[in-house]
Amino acid sequence: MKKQVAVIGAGMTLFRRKLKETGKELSFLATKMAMEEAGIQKDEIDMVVMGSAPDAFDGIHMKGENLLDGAAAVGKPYVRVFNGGGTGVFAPIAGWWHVASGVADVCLVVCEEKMGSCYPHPQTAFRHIWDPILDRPLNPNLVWLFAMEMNRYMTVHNIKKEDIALVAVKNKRNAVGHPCAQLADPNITVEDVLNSEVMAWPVQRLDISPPSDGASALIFCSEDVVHKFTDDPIWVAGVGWNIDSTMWTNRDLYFPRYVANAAKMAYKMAGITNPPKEIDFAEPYDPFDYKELHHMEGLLLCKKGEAPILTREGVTQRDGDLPICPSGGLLGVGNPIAATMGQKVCELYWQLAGKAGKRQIPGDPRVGVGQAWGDIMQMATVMILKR
Amino acid sequence: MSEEEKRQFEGYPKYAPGTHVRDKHIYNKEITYTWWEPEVQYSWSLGPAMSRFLQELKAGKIIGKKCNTCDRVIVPPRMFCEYCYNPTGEWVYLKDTGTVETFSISYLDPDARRIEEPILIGVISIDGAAPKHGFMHYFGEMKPEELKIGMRVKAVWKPENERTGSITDIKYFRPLRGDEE
Amino acid sequence: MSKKVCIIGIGHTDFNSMTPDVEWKELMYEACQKAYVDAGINPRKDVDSFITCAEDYWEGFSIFDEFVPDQIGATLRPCCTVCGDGLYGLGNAYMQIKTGVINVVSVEAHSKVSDLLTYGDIVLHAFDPLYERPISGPIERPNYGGSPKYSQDHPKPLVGKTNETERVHPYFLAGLEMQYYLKKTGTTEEQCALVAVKNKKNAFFNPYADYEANITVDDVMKSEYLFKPLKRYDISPNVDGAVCFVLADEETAKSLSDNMIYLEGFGWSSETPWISTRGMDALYAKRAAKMAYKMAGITQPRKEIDIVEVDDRFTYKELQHLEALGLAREGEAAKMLEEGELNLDGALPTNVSGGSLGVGNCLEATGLQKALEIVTQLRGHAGKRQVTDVETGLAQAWRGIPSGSGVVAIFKKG
Amino acid sequence: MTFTEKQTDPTSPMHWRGDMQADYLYPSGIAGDKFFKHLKEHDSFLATKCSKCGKILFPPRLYCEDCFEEIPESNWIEVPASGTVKLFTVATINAHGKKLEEPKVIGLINIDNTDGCLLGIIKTTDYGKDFIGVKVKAVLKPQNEREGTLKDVLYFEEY
Repeated sequence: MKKQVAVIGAGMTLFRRKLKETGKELSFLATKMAMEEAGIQKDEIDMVVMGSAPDAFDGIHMKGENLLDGAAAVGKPYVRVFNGGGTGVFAPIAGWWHVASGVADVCLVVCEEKMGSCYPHPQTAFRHIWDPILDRPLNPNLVWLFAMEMNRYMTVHNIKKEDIALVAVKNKRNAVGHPCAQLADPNITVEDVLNSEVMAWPVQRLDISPPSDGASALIFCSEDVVHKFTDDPIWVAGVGWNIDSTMWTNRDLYFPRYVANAAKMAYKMAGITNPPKEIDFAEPYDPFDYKELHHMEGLLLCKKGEAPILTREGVTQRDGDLPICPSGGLLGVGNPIAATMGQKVCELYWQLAGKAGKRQIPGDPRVGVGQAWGDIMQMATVMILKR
Repeated sequence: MSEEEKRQFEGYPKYAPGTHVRDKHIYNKEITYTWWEPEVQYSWSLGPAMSRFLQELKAGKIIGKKCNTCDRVIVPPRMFCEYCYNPTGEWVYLKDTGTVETFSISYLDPDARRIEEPILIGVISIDGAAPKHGFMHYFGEMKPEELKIGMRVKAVWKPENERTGSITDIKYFRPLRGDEE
Repeated sequence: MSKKVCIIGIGHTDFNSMTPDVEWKELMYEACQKAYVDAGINPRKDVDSFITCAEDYWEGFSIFDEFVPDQIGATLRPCCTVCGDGLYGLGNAYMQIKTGVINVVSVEAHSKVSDLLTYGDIVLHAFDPLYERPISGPIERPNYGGSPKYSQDHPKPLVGKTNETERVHPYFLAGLEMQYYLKKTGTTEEQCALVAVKNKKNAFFNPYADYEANITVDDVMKSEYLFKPLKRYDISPNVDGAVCFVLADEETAKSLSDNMIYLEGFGWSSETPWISTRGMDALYAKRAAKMAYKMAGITQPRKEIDIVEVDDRFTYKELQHLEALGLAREGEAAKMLEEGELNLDGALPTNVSGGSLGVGNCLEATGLQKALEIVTQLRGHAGKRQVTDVETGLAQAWRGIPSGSGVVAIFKKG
Repeated sequence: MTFTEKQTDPTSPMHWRGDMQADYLYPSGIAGDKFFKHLKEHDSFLATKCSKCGKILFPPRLYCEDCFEEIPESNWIEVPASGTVKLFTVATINAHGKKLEEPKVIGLINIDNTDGCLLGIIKTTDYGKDFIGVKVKAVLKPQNEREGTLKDVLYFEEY
């Protein structure tokens, strides 16, 4: 009944604050790259899934419809899914169920984001993510949310900012080998992060990933046809997604319980009982440096409050025991919301296939987990790939 | 992108398509673009729970609603309990005091522009409601360094004739003095 | 592909031109609670996955997905937004169940269009910004680097000076398409008017419909041209409402009910978004139907399908869609309509619920409203408007101006 | 009833005004930039030809949406700023549903020598006329006033 699903190609564009290409053209460039890697033509693709976060960035209502010709979807079944920031991993999950259900043999997943269209700043669109009655009258800034969550997390576990800054340093250095990276920096230090300007304490400039334009693409196929494309497929082992209550002021923010729920769903599907042992590397969502730690704990890769210690000990470095964000993550490569599928899922595929070049994890990684997170600190999406 | 450029990277992604533009390219009209300012205006109807909540704020009171199944007193109030999936029951007046659950000191305005005087902002759990239940608001009458998680605070209301039925009918929360507990 | 997918619960609110007494959350809660009661399940324990079908600008939030879980019972459970018509949600629920990982799925779609003050401008915002949108009228040129600062106390003036007279309503696109359809098939404006007359009459027997009316072809013909040849009564007016469906695999469904309705097939398809190169033959419906018929094993749709609900947000769309679905030959739909074949007691009862013209245009809930009618009919619960001997029904929806995407779902009685 | 209480006092329900206002700057893209820069300097349009299916796409694209092949530099062609009206409608209301001062005739115009169309205003006062098949040409802004957007095309008129 359930078909096994393999990844056969991936692609992504440059990530930059502003790109000249339209959203359609970006989608085309990423899609074309994935199709080249998979060695596939448009008419061999059965269905297309688009992942794109708020319409308010691109400034096009029903932007899924507008983007579809760039995603090779003309004349095809095409649907857009949306989970706020979680879209980057959720779109491939939707792609997975298109294939696993047996409805499609080959499914293309395209994620696109064009945050640079929104003026004066992408933050302007973020103003409208808040509750219009309870929050918007206070003229909030998006960074407040994360600052408040970070503060809670730091206070409950008594974590020092230095330990959190290590994440930004690691990821921006990891991104050096990534051709698409926006903020790669081989020489960045903890002091740089701690001395960068305070935006909303405890969040500082270098704690944050930048808004970006970009697109990424991924091609899934079912076990029935995978032999046509590759002899050494990378399989989807498990997926999970979960949402918490809208009322974020009614819950304790120190631990992302929704991430734990999503992770448990994915681990159960993948037959993983001891995540820290069985998982070789992870790409948790890192729009802010503390989020990587928060999400490691949510993904049950370590105990609550233990992630900063692992980071300090170097366990999460690319050559450590549990490499985290070997791509450079959002902090290093950029954060075009949905298009971060490029770091969170495409990277898993490239690492497992041994194709990651300078970013390749030493050893022989066999199982990787990618995760994204979205909405008002409430949505988690998890995907596990294995060789 | 030329074949040569494509080959410059090891591994995948093999190349990085896209054309970076900067603000100066736009100022100098080196690239063409179209401006648009959409008209997107709303008037959300509020329903019984939010209408009552705002009307009570206008009267200088904070009101919650109780779920009879899980016994939570929910604030901000709603018509249903998201955990039990039942309609909520009676209305409960709450105190205008509470505890700081978390906070931030912001140097940014809503459009990400820098401001000099920081805004003190945080989540306050309201006394009388279920644990950790509250809402976001400003803090005042304190220095940034005095603000701590776990601090006891009290609402400072706008004068009655300036209240409009809005979350901003509370000006901010100030430190609770010892004799007010 | 062994598991079959069943509809185990349906719920909906009344459809009203405005709903000032409830907020969007309460509207959604009502539809969902009714569906869960109908299915006899507890959403907090029994539903494995939740889907909402919504678009941000219809709601007024940059990320509407945030404001969904509580009222549909999805707190701390798998939940997602599908940006499309409610029938897209059904399709994704179907696929989730077919993977075998998930057994019960709730699909919700709603319209709170009365919260929108600038509906026309929001639809216009869906047009391509470079080549299509500028046609509608002047572009305001804000100061570079300037930023709108509007608040509750200082709302932006609703109607700018230039907009008052200049910016064209985006429904002009339907005017163009209607002209194409009339020319191509030889259908007349009077025949299109008859669609409005029929559907608004059907709506009298549908207690939740909001735009029932006793009008004649003459009334429609006398209504003013808004986008010639499209007239005021050719256009479905907007309405608020919510619909929720609960789907399950056959095994679970059997344990809950005897009155089984199967989701036998569905298909969806998109045409190019470029108006400049898109055909106007509703190819999206044609392709979607082909896929759905194949999945449901239907080879002779005209014989095998007993009742249909097609998208009729504009009168000509009902006829165009019937032809695209293969239920009428090109240019034949109007004749079938005149001969009464599309009436409640005809050979192919169409939009018995009143359709969008009679119930109202409920944005992304349009498809689910249509599916709702099919399931009610197949269950035999349609009361005065019950069609006799129905076994197989088809619901179809289009994503509306300016898209070229649509979806078809086929339901069968167990 | 799904709730234990409802609003019964017609003066009690509240409404909350808000918006999703922001300004948008849409770069014309790779193909669009070429098109609009050309339009700034010339009184003609550009189109692109797909090498695979041979279709002449208008407005010009970076890629053919059907074949999904990138369109090479050499396949850009200049086409006249004129065409034939494929479809038209007479719009009488504005986006807020109010009457326009003057009705507007909006045409879908098949641009000469291409397989694509452009939406355009047809300048006329004869609102009863059937424009289908009528040849029209674009009236552009004076060259020094052009900005590189579609608004450089003022309207189409019969010729």
